Amino acid sequence: MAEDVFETDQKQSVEERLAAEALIVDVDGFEGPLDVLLILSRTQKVDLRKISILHLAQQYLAFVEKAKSLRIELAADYLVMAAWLAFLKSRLLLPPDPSEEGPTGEELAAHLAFQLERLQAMRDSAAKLMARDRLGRDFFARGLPEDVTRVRRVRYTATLLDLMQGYARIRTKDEFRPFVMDRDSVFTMEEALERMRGLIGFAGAWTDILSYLPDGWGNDPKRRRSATAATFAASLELAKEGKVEIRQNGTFAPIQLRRRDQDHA
Amino acid sequence: MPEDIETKEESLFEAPPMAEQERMCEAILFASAEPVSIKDLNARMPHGCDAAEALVHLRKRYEGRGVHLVKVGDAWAFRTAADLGFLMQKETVETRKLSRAAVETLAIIAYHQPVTRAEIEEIRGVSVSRGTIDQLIEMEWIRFGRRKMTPGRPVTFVVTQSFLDHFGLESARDLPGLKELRAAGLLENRPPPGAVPGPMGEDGEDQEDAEGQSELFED
Amino acid sequence: MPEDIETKEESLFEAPPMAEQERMCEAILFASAEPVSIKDLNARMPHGCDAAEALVHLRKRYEGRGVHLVKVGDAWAFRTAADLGFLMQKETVETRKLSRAAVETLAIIAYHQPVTRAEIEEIRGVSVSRGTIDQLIEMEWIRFGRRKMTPGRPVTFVVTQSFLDHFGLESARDLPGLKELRAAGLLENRPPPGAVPGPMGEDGEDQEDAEGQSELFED
Repeated sequence: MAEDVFETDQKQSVEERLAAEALIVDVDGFEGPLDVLLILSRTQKVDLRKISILHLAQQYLAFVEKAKSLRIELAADYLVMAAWLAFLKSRLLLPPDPSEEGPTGEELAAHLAFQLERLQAMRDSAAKLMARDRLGRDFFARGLPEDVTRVRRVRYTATLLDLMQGYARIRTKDEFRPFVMDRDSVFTMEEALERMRGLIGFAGAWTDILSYLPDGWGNDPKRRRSATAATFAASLELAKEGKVEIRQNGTFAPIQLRRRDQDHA
Repeated sequence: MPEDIETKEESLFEAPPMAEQERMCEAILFASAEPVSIKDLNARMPHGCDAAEALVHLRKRYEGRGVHLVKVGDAWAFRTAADLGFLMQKETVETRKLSRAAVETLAIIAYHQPVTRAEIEEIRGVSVSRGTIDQLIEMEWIRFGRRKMTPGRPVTFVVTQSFLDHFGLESARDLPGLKELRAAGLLENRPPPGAVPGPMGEDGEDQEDAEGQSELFED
Repeated sequence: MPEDIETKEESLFEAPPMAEQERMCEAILFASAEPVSIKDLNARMPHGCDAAEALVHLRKRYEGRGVHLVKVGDAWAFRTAADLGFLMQKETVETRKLSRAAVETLAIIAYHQPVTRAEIEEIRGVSVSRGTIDQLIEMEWIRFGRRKMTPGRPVTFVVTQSFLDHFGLESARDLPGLKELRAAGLLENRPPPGAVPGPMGEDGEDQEDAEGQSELFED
């Protein structure tokens, strides 16, 4: 049987080799040396557990020889296996040398038998698995599933205290300070200008104008906004006076300034 | 599998028992991507089957269950029982504080009802966005009152029973007046804009303020 | 809608009767094409429900029907009875034909999981092409498991819930012939005595394996 497989395979392989100009081709249809061994083992027509590994090794070596004589290039795996089986064969044939280290021929043969049995077991299991009733072929899922709709609801709440404070806020505005501007959070351009005139002498290198914000004005958004606007306006004023140069590399990029030396003016 | 073929071949001569036909209808209707007509059911079931009768039994079997067999046009399908529809949606409720603009508008309506939009704006000193009014109406805290008998006959707003229920008030008249607010300490500290003292906290304020501001630009 | 909320709120104090819980599981599972975990069922049902118990009743109710309640990993799903597959030509999905290498690789992963690529190669005696693994991952039949605690910390492969669903398995423990294979010692990772050629047996991940397997099959 192995011979048959081999005969048909080698024809294909030769054609393939010629066509592809490949030096090495896998023997078509075989899934590696272990697979070849498994197929060869079937000619022994015995339980895999009782297989003669010695006989199998001989069969495999014959297979490789024949491939060589037909000038079929075998993949390296096959040749490595052939070499190893030749070694195993010699181990099995010669009486064990007690001085020699390492596993005995029988141990090696037993492991190979185990590997073959395991591969065969996995193949049988794969077949059983694929033969099971299968989803989409033998049994079916719901054809008309209803999706779970996700509803996100926002519920707004307020307490009576919120309400009264809100009202108080409006009424207070009227009662006590109808036109008073709250200046706590306002930094004026005049203040910024005064601050910057003191600092500008040290600005030899390009510096982000944000570094000129007064201390304590950088965290609160309102104060930062006001201070930034004032500082920017003051910088423009200083530029107009020829005291500084301003640059910005792109939209929203940091705005930088440096002192303009009078001699360049 | 061989049994199936036998069943099929037998069925050329004799229809399967009704219980079996019921199972078949059940499976087909379950797996089908759309409602199936009796004609199609009969075409798919072995020769001699009577889908119409099988469906009568099947429908009965699903009575009171979590899914029902329903007729859709001239076809049939399984559908979730109407009373279990709530299981088909995942609801997430997010509680958010009402914006400052909405709180103030609501407060004005509560204290001054019935009040027109123009009056609200006059009291608040800023325009009131349509969104704010709509939101309060949707929450069922305010509703339209009678039109004012002034030129243009503007609509007025009043608070609702839900409003009173929510805030634990018998009537809007129970809302504390200015004097009481002051006595309660609510008017004593002049609240600078953006930093209301007390339980409202300071963290929420910035974004509330932004909202209040955006209201100005919204419409 | 207000009724639903009431129902839900009531349930904080008392779970609905078991018959009602059964209906709810039935509705949720009918509505989903994918298996739904007990955790998800409990999350969607009113507070205090016990989906696990409801499912026991529900499964019994559908015994012998055209549609069955099946367990898939730790999730549940309704599936049509396999003996009625012949009625479903219309619904049949053409599954891509898997190569022999892919089928074998899949079986090895299922029976030996969690398993490294090197171990798969050792068992097959040939290197595993990337395409094979990719295809199985794409089909959602395998996924990456935990890395092995051996040198190089290689990734492992395990089968997925979709795999169990597709092959009608409650769990990986129910793989056909698993017990016999284990009894015969064929699922052990036996260290090769000395050097064995080829892609087999290059790494010694053996001591780890017993542990890895038990993790999957015994809990």
